[in-house]
Amino acid sequence: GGLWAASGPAAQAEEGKRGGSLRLLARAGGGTLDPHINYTAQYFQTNFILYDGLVGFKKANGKDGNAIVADLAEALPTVSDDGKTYTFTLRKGVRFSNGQPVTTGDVVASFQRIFKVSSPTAGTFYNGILGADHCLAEPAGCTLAEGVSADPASGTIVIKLAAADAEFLQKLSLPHAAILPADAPAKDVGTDAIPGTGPYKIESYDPNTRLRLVRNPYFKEWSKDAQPDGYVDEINYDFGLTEEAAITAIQNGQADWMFDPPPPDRLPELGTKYAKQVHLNLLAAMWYAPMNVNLAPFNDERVRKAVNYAVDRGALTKLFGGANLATPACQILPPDFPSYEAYCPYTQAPGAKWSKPDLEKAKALVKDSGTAGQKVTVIVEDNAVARSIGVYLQGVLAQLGYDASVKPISQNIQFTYIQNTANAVQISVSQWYQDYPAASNFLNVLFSCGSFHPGSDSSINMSGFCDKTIDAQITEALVTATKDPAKAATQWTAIDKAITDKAPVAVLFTPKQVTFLSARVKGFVFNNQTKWLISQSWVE
Amino acid sequence: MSREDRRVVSFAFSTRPPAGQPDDKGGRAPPLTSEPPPQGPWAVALRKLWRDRAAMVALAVFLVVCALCLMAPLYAQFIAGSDPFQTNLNGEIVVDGEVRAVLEASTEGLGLGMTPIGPTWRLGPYMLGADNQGRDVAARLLYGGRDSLLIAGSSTLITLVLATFVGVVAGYFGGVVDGVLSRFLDILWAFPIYLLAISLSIVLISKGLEIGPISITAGSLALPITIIGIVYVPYVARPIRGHVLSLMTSEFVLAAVGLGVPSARILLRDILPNVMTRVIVFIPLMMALNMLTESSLSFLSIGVQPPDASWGTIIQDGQGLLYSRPMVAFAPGLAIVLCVLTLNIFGDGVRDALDPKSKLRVG
Amino acid sequence: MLTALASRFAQMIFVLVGISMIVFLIFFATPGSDPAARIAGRNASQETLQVVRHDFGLDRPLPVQYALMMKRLFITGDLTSFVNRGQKVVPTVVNAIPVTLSLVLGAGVLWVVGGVVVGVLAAMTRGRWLDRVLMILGLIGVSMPVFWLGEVANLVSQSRFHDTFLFSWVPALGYKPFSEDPAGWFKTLVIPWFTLATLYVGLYGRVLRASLIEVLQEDFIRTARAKGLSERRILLRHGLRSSLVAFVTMFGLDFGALVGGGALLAEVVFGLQGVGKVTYDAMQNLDLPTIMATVIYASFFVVFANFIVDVLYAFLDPRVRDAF
Amino acid sequence: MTPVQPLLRATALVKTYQTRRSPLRRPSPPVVAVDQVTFDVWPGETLGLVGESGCGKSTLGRCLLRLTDISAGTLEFEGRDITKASLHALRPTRRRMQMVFQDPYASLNPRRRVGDLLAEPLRVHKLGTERQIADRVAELLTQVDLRPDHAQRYPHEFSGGQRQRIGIARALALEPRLIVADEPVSALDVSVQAQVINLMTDLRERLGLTYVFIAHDLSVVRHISSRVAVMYLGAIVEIGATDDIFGSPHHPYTQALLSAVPVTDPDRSKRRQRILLEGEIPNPSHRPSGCRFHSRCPYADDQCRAVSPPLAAAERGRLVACHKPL
Amino acid sequence: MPSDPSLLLDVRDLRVSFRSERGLVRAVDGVSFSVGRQEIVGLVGESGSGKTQTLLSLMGLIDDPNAIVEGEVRFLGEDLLRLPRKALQALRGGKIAMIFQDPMTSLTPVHRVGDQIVEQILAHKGGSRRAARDKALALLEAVRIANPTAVVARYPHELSGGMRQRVLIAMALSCDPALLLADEPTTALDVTVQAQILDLIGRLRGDFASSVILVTHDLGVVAEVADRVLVMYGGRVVEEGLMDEVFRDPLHPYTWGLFDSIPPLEGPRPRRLRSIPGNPPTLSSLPPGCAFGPRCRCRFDACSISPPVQRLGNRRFACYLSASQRATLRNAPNAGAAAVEGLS
Ligand SMILES: Nc1ncnc2c1ncn2[C@@H]1O[C@H](COP(=O)(O)OP(=O)(O)OP(=O)(O)O)[C@@H](O)[C@H]1O
Ligand SMILES: Nc1ncnc2c1ncn2[C@@H]1O[C@H](COP(=O)(O)OP(=O)(O)OP(=O)(O)O)[C@@H](O)[C@H]1O
Ligand SMILES: [Mg+2]
Ligand SMILES: [Mg+2]
Repeated sequence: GGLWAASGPAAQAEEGKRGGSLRLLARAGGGTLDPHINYTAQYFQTNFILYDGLVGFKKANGKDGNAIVADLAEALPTVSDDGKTYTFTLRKGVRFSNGQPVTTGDVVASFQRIFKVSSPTAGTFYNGILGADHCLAEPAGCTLAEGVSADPASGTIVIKLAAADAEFLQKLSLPHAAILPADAPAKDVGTDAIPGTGPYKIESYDPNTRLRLVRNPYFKEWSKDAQPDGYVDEINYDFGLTEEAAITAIQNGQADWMFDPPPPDRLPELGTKYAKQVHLNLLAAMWYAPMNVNLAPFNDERVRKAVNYAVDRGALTKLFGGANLATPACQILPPDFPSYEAYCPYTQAPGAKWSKPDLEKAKALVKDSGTAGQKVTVIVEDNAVARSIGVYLQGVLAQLGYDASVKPISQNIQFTYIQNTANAVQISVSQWYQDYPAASNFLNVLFSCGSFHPGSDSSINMSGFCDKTIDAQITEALVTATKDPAKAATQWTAIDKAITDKAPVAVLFTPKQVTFLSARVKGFVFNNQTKWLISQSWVE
Repeated sequence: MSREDRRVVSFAFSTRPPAGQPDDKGGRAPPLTSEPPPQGPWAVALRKLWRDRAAMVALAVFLVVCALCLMAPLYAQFIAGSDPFQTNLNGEIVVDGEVRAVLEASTEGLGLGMTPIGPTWRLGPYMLGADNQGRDVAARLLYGGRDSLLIAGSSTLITLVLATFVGVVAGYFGGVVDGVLSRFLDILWAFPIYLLAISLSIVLISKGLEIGPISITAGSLALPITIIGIVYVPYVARPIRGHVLSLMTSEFVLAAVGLGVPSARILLRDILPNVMTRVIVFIPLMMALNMLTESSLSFLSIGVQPPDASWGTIIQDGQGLLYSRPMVAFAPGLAIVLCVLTLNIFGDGVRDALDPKSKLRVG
Repeated sequence: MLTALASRFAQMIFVLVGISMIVFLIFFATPGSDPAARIAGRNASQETLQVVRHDFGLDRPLPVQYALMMKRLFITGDLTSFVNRGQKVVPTVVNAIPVTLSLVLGAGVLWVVGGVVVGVLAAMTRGRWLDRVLMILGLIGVSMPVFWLGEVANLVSQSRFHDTFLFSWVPALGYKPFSEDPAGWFKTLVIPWFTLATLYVGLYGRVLRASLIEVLQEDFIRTARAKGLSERRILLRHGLRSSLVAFVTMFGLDFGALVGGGALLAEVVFGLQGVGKVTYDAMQNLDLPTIMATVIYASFFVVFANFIVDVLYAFLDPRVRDAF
Repeated sequence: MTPVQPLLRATALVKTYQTRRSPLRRPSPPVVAVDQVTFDVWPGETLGLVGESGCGKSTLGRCLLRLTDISAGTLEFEGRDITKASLHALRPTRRRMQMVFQDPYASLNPRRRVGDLLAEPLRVHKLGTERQIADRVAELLTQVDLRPDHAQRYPHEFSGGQRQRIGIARALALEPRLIVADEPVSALDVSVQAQVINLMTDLRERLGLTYVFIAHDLSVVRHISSRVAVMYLGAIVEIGATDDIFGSPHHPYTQALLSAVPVTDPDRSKRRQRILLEGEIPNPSHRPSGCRFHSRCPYADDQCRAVSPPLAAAERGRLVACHKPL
Repeated sequence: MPSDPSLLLDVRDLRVSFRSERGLVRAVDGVSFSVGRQEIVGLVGESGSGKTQTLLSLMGLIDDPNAIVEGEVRFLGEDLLRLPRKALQALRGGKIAMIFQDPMTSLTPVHRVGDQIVEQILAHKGGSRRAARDKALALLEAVRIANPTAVVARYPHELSGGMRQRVLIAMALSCDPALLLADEPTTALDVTVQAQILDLIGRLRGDFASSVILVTHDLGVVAEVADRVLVMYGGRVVEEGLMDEVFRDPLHPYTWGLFDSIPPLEGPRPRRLRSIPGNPPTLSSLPPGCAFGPRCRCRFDACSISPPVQRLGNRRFACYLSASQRATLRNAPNAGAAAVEGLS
């Protein structure tokens, strides 16, 4: 009910006011500015208004934002029947922020550049392009000669894939496929900005203090859906303040927004005194506890299930800020996501919804497995929420009879640390946020045999879960999707359930995004991809 | 060169312990015939310390705090609202006949966030309120104090043992040994203390420590103890080395050499006992310093690891509740202030009694 | 003088090399510190990982890596961060220095003035209640964890009493460069200054008091009295002037340590992006190049402060001056 | 006349101190604390060693007992060369030569009981069982006019004179032949000083000791010594029988030294022709060229400024380092 | 007794005591003496006998809060002990100056010696810095410092002990004091230098018309320069008289002991010295009666009650012994002392 009140469409109906500036806050800078490389939620958000791909997610509120619209291409591409050839026509008259017009040459160069700079997703999202394997092996000499070709005269670009890919357009909509000037350096530009096509451009950047965006003087709105013009003239993104300090600053009107989630103790205050400035949005994400299926005691499915049964997800939402900020979840796919169908086997009354933990069953399972008394260490990120979840899990494991301990590790390291089998992590707490709205982005990415790389710091399948049957189902669903999306959707639903049943992880809850804006910011648009759409807010 | 002989004598007179009343045998007995029983330097120092009222009060307060914390397992369950290390997210208590959740959900407005119950201010459950996991802050304070005190004490022990060893060896053997050790100390010295502690912590906390037979698992309490113990070694070793150097040129060591006493024996019988006074003076001051360091490291979350808790980690927990339940961070902070304060006052007393000339600095 | 400088310099180099090696080794002993995966980004393919590793020279032998890193840090000066790619670490540290300096200088002025006032007052009223009160207050200041005091100060000035006239002037946390906004610079730093100084006022007051009392027992003070000088003159010109030697020495070392990153806790609590904070962030990220730069900078400062102190010492104490 | 062997023979002894090289200090020239000192100590005699502060008396004393390393020259004790003997090899010799220190406060370890201090040498040299050692300690204490029960006390419970007695007792513990006493009485009050001097005289007679008695007080030296050596800036400038030296000093420095001593007899003090030396002892690291005394010598001439006079025999048993002895 | 106007200083029944844990420590216990114009009075006694405290109390320089100073100190008719602080301050370093035992530590190490002299001149006489500096140079010349212009710019540590003592003396003389208090000015110096300083002090009387109280433990030093001698023991004056008389015929057994303890520099050498047995007293546990009693070889029962001060012409001494007893005991062998000496 009241949950969505603050972000109703009414806000959009108002006429926005141009001018002014925004002061945004984050605890730290987000790393490199290179849109082909940066893979942080923080800079994805700004890169969406700095850069454009051939296609893009619709810059619209809520679920509408999952739609793909033509961006630098005049229209959505024509796709060959076998689903392997995509033909785009480049929009004319678009210029980069340095004044250069966008040409087909830029497009081709940009695709090559993805590989030349070793974009993190080059090998996972764009490896389907013909010739990509070559580029991956030898980035410097990447040409993608067969994969990407352009006709400057007609402005057409043809992309050929090795196999049909139902999610290819979504992948192209991400900032990693942004179109950059052909003369952009073929290496990570780090703190030097690359000109883009969005309504803003980067004026200056120091990862320790500030990222400053100003209007792109060459920007002319070509599609309100794909890249609407921004309202404010400049955006100052300041780094270094703690969350507490940032909240206070926003409350006192000294700043407009903060990237990091507000600290839990400030939430009651935000929910009451500042309710008008707070926006809550469901995220396509999950908090979960990967359990290493190759290490004792979690190599025993009963133990993993026991953990799932024993975890009081209701209590966990309290650690996250209460029932209005998180919803208990048992399954992999988040609510409102493609192929989602409520499913919860790990509760007192198994069914669609989680109600209560079933400690008896859990204890029975552990007893069955005969693993009680073993040592278990929970690896968590070192921040307040994750630490408290870790401590909670440790308590649960102790209740189940294990000799449990928690080990918080610096936030920035934990994510790679828990992936590497060399570190022998038994159980950890992690989160997964969608890259783009497709079931495979959870199920395939996190649980396929292909994403398990023993001994590597990049092995996103943290559980080391590799089930031949399920892997086959995933492959099949991926293929089906290219021909029969509806059927594929049901297949994904089944896979979701199957993986949930195998319990390689304990899904804990689905978080909500709290956006806290200063009183003077108007016009809130929340897009699933970009989160708060900065360009669509104005200041009074 | 000055001849200070006269001064020396008059100085000695003014510091001499009282000679007894002269023997009454005809009033002709020379002084020192019925002296008080022999008074060792330790006894003299102890008596001096005993007479230092401020130091004794401070010691008493500190011991009371220690006792309260160390004996927590004996009585804490009677006044605690929860197990200090077990989350109590769904707990409830009765306050003024009213049942209240330990973690109260906000019901107004958007209904965001949970607020742990605040201090009840009466001897019993949740005297100081709960933390964000619903645990009784008072109980955590008592149990956390155990770790804080343990760390402060043990790391002081490590520092002093290592520093005494290094300082004495460097000072006594001199030459190459001194050169190597001193250079090593120089490096540690120039390493900003927190940076060193943080560097060590980051490695050790994720990996544990394994040197030969010593093996400390990651997350163990022994890690912060070791780290804090190590980083302050130069601060103590340097003055001790200086002290040994000056003792080495003292006449009584020369006298021992002249008597043909072997070096090992001189080191053990003549140098060490004299160094010990300074080492002892360091104890309370180092404990105070280490307690502060522990809290800082824990605050930076590289000290004590959950579920263990120390006052520093409780402050860190409380940091997230600073605006709604400041008591969670306040109480352990005050506990630290109290302990460090009393230790410092007591340390001053010990110094005055044992080694007034050593210019040690607290903090 | 020249040889003295040269040997100091040699000592400094030795210490810096030692420290950089320790940091380097610590880093590579740390699990989960393979920067390649974090540089490459979430869910990067193995090929990408390999390429990144090669690009950053992480597949070379450790001594080579160390030498390269030192070369890029000291000779070419183009060493870049592992985390914020492209961020040159040297300018990063250089940019953070004014923040730390502002914080420490202001606090230093406060605590030196405060320490002198407290120390002199206490020494003058030795044994009386003012002395006791000052000493206890000083000790309490020394006994407070600086981060805790900072948190409390923030709570009071930013939230609880922000709307009262007392603290309504307090700006949001964070640093404002002096060159851009002198008033803002001052306002943002006032509370951090006081917080940091609280710790040291007590310390310096106590040290000064002890040293003054000791000096006041000296023969030359008796001479000064016998000369018929006023008590104030004796205290300030003969007593304080002689005690100042220890005071200045201590100040130099503390100042060096603080500027060299010791103010880390205060910087973290007050959101000041100074050297300490940069270091702390880098440590959290295991950003070796930045850690390397800040730690070397910091130890350089400590060693340098030692040197300055020796020079100052000689300047203040004529007995040492001759040694030059 | 049977040739008696000297107990101790120092030949051209040199001791230089290299001033510590600190990073901030410019290296200063080494201090020659003892410079080419040659003399013998004969069994049973008391050799007094006088000189102004800093002239190297203590350093020479320590060299004689090999408490510091000797830079050059040779040192023979009972005919054996011990110049370079290792500390270990020296240990048996240590039993026969001992030292009494100047500062009765610094020379006793404040943390050990007197009995323990006295027993230490006995234990180290394994001289008897614990019982025997205890008896010997009591005996030693009695020997120096202290009570056996004083063994239980700590040094700080004694007055300066008593401590000096303890120091003497410790030196006696090993029944040495030679005792080097480094200003054993200068830290004491006159009245106590006399007691200790008496004690040392008594012991010498009772135990047949040989003393090297260092002092700066000429009247004390005259009282106790049979021979006197006068030191100036690290070197012996005059050496001879006590009565000869005090009766007719040959070296201008000895003469000035003697004339400077204030005497308690007001008549004599008024009669006396005082020789007031100009200036003060030069810094031993910047010794004047030529005769080391020329900068203060009332009789100095060009020869004195240029050539250093050797310590040469002036008359029987008398050596003087002066170009024109008085 | 009205104070004699020809006297510069008249001290009556001066007492300095310190409150301590062990009761009152009487460091100076009823000391009376006077100093005439241009007179040099020597004050001798062993360590701890109260010499320094006597001097300090004259100038109000005892700053121990536990100290109690009683009695009467008339200086040119004014009672110094009752003088207001300001007036006393003006007097110190002005009419009365003092020099201390240890020249090495008595100068402020961080100021140039010239400035330290100038400071005193300015504090008392005012005037320009330049004039004060000239005066300082003149003073240094007067105390026979070879190169005053160079020396004023030096720091104390650059001067030798003798030079420093000269600087201190120059400083003390800078305001033409009528009375100079010298507390063991030569103890820390070598004999040759001591001779120079004593020579200098002896001249003060003529050159500066000052009186001097010279504190020392060395009878020889007194013999060199003093007109009158006071011998202190255990906080009291045990004997007083003209120097010649006291040295020729000491009256108090303690004074005898002092003389006997010093080995002679001429004449036959005695095999043993006739020393005073026992140790100097601890002030906090003085025996009742005569403080010297326990160490005295002539002690008899009456000594347990404080002896009265006897007068013999100009001389005073505190002892029961009659003239005849003194005559027999003075040179008798250590009669009653044997028992005492061994027991010290
Ligand atoms: N350890 C040392 N290092 C450097 N110089 C030294 C050392 N010990 C003594 N000296 C110097 O050697 C010289 C002789 O010193 P020594 O102590 O032997 O003199 P002394 O005659 O015993 O003097 P005093 O009468 O003061 O005891 C002095 O100039 C002294 O400064
Ligand atoms: N502040 C004090 N508190 C207690 N007792 C003191 C204090 N100052 C001095 N005394 C005592 O007063 C006595 C006299 O001391 P004073 O300094 O006058 O002796 P002195 O004759 O000058 O001796 P010295 O020859 O050693 O200088 C000493 O026994 C000393 O212990
Ligand atoms: Mg000596
Ligand atoms: Mg005195």
